[in-house]
Amino acid sequence: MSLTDDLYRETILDHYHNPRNQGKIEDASAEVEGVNPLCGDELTLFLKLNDQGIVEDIKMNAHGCSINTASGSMMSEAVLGQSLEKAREIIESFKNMMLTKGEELPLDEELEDLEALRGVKKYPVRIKCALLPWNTLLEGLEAAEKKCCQHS
Amino acid sequence: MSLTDDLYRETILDHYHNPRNQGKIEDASAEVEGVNPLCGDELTLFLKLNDQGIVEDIKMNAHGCSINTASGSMMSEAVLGQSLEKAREIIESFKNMMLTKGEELPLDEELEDLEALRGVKKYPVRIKCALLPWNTLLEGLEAAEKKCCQHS
Amino acid sequence: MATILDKPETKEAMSSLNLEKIRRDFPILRREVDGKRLVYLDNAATSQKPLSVINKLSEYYQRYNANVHRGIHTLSEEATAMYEGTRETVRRFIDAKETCEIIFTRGTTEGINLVASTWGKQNVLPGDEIVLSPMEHHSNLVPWQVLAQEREAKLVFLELTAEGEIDMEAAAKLIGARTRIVAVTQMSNVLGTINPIKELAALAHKQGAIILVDGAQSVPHMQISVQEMDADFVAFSLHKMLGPTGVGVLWGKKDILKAMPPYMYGGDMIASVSRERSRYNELPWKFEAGTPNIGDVIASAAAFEYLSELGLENVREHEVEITRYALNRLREINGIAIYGPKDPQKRGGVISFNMKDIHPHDLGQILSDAGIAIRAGHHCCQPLMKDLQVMGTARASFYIYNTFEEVDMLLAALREADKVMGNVAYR
Amino acid sequence: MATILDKPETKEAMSSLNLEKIRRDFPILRREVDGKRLVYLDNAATSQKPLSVINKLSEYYQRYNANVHRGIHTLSEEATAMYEGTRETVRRFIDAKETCEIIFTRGTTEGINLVASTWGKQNVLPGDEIVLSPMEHHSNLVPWQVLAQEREAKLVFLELTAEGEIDMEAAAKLIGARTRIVAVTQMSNVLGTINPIKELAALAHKQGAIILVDGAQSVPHMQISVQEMDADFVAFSLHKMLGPTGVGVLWGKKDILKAMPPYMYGGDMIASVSRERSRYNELPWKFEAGTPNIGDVIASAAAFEYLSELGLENVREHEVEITRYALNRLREINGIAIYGPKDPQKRGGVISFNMKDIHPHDLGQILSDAGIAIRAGHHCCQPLMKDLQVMGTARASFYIYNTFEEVDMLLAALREADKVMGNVAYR
Ligand SMILES: Cc1ncc(COP(=O)(O)O)c(C=O)c1O
Ligand SMILES: Cc1ncc(COP(=O)(O)O)c(C=O)c1O
Repeated sequence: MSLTDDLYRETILDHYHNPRNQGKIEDASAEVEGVNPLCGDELTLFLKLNDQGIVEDIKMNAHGCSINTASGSMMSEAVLGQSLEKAREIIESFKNMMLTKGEELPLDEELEDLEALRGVKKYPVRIKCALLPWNTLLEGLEAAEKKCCQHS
Repeated sequence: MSLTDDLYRETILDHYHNPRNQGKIEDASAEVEGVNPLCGDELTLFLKLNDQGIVEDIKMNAHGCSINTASGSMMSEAVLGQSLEKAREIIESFKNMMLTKGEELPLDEELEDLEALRGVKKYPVRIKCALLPWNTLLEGLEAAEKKCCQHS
Repeated sequence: MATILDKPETKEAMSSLNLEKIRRDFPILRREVDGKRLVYLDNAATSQKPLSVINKLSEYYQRYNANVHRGIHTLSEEATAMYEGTRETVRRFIDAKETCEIIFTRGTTEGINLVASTWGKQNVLPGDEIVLSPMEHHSNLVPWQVLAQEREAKLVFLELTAEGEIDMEAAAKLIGARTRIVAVTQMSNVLGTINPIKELAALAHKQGAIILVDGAQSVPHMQISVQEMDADFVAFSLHKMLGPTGVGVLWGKKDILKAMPPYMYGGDMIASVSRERSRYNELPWKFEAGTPNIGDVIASAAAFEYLSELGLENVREHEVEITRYALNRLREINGIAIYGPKDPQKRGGVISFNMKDIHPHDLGQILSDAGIAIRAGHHCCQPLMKDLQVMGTARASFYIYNTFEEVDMLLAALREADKVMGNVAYR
Repeated sequence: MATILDKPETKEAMSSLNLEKIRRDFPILRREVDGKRLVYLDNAATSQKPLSVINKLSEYYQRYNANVHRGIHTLSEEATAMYEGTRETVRRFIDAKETCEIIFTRGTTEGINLVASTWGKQNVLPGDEIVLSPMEHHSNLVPWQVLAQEREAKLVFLELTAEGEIDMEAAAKLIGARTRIVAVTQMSNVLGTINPIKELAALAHKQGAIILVDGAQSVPHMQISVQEMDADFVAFSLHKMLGPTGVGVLWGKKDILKAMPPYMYGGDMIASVSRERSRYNELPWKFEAGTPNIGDVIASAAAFEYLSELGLENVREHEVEITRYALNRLREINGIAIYGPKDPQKRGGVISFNMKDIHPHDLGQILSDAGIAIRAGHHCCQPLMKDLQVMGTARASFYIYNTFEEVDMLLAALREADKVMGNVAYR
């Protein structure tokens, strides 16, 4: 069961069983939904940006598989407190890790947890599970940014 | 070239090169068109029945292959002067010959010429060529009969 | 039961089929996945193919590949004879009256779309009702949604009992004077439920409506007679019944097919064409535009023959028994939810389940690592998932080559999954 | 020329292809028909298949057959990777920008019907014009006839020169402000004519219209770049280019495809489904409802690879040379009528002809008895037959495995036919 062990490493299972930042934000700057057409998994993401464009709060409402849930949980930790710009950078490096074939660049040290998801690459179908929260976040950031701009 | 020889026996070639009863009937009891969807061959058939329901005249306008032309030519000879009923019988026995598999019943002596077309059975696609005039005749007889009935 | 469980060898003897012999006919079953023997339990998605089908395909391309119908040369005549011969094989298999009622499609989905967009557009008017069951596959739902929107017609859904069977009392009321068509699956690809087509057909016909049967899951697994069940259309896919991918059959009653406009336009479906106008060909070719999937249709004949030789009643019996065994064993697991009828006689060899808290995707993945192929997700039945209040299910589905031992392996792997996921459902 | 004619061995040396090696890859070419070696000259109808394609198909069914996209188990992942991988192979082959522009169909006919009934219904309004050439195959004519009737639009036909080429001066006038789409074949399956797509595309685009290219005869035989030719849609069939029957490709520009409604509805083409409403999937899957023809799509990759390895420019060169030789030899026959451009550089390897007074059916039959497969009839181009004032033609069409010697055999058989039919055309 080496592959399975790989995939369900401790980190993933930890985030899966105790997902961080679950819930809702009442006065969110953006609320977006994501759906994985292949399996029907859904996700609602709430974002709150402050005036400086910092991700002040992020919450999720997800019923997904372990990969999906853990990926979302890790993501929320990674971007909480980051600037819009930095958040987009993180998304970029994560998506890079999941989608590039061939040479493998390690993630920055502060994103170490996310390394656990690298094993998912062996299972092409499930890459979509891992990416769903991140693609939803991209949409959310855009929506939130628009809203902030309208405010100012 | 045995198969070819078979198929293009003298009788067929004779009818092909000198098709009988070609032309038009001005005061026809029925005029019908037949088409072979596979090859586009077309045929116009003219029929004249007399009061007793005898095929008094039959003419054809065809541009078909040798099988088609010869089959029509032989057909015209076979039904000319026959009663409606007898004509239908002849059609029936000819179609039987062309379509039944297995045991082969010889045709009546007076239809001997038509035996030449038996060889076509080896070429399933061309059975349609041989049958086109006959199916058109069936339609023609029906139309002519209707017209005669309306007269009386 | 216990003694039987202890001796896997004897269990196979319970089958109406000679499994050992059958398995030798399926080369893929000898495959290993990551060093484990393949256990293929995803038959409702697609079945595996016997050598006779694979060889027939290969033989076609090596011996007599040619385009059909219009060719006068030997290869084309041979290919045409085999292609049209398969139509007769299908006719016999489903007990249709005439070969001209057999239309070759790409699969069930195309068959249903064909009906919705030809018969449907001609016959469904504003205010009319289209009756579906809540367990329909997207392929027998979405085409009707679109037709209903275009025609301002209404979709009416039948009701299900707690065990996932159609509530026939409610059906007698829901199928009414405005009903134009009842479109329903003969066997659910999620619940396994076998629906009473004959009774539904009677209800439909009483109202002057017609009935379309989605036979994707039933035709591969049980003897059907389109005349017996008195259906108007039946659609199914060859790839789910030992045949190659890319072929399906739509059977329809001749009079109805005759009155329908064509579906696609092009070569082979015409009688004559001028610049401005065309006359269409006779049945069944009117509905087969363009070069058909000749090789796969011809190879399909071997699939029909394989099943006929086994005997559909034996196939069905084997599946009832393996399903009975699997249901019993699965029920041993704590915290498992199994959907559909409890009685294996009332269902096909499709078992959907959830092990509490473990997402079906995770189950599917862990089982795959053990060499066991099941399906996980919504099975193209999202509305039914909503009714069941789940995101998806795990689904094991059986066919003629599955053994009782493989059920045991499934069970062992499910327990392992439970451990891997850190769950405590099973003790 | 005479010396070359005397030594058939040396003629093959003229080819840009290693014919001997190629012929070994096609098992069917070793077949005998009634004791005579098969001479297959019906390639425009369908091509023969190399072992690499047949084996890939067989390997798929023996090693990793599974339904694609939604499966989580190993087989399904392998099948999905190969299926989607083929999309990339196609993209490269036709020089498309993105794989999402590649839609797998059953063939050219389905591709064109798809466009006519989605893009067409959305964009063609009463009074609009659909421009076609008079040499279109029924598959690129009848769908537009039906659309025109439904939409009260008008069909406009381009004009042909005496040699069967599109009159571009007339075209510049016929393609006008009301033109919504120009649908035209890149290579005629009767005349062989290669049409100037790029120029026609420019005329269409100038008027705000789009252009659909029927690539059924061109894509198998010459290098194309959808970007170079600036088309909006290109449809073609794999069975005419070494691939299995039952697969085709519709390529379309992404922005146009995105704006189109789906074609068929069902599994795989949806994003989410509720009882009343559905959201559709992204490109290209939006247009691939139901289980696709997985095996044949995967095997098609081998066909693309085979052609790429030969090099499309070598394929084309071989066909130009064998066509040149065949045209010269056919012209030796008294009373022969050959249709289409005289210059082999301006046409594909398709030669339609009539030997005076001998019906093409009779020719086809007699040739078949000599082991030679040609096609006879209207070739699904009835309007063109009318223009040519013939009931049909005999047609020989070449591909990568045809030799100059086979042309000689054709000639000999034609002379024999002349004798059999008691005709005196040739002395
Ligand atoms: C020019 C042309 N267009 C379209 C088609 C139709 O292709 P298919 O029958 O594969 O759909 C053909 C082949 O018959 C053709 O030659
Ligand atoms: C009940 C049912 N209907 C329809 C389909 C669709 O069949 P296909 O994908 O072969 O068109 C399936 C299979 O996926 C099915 O299980």
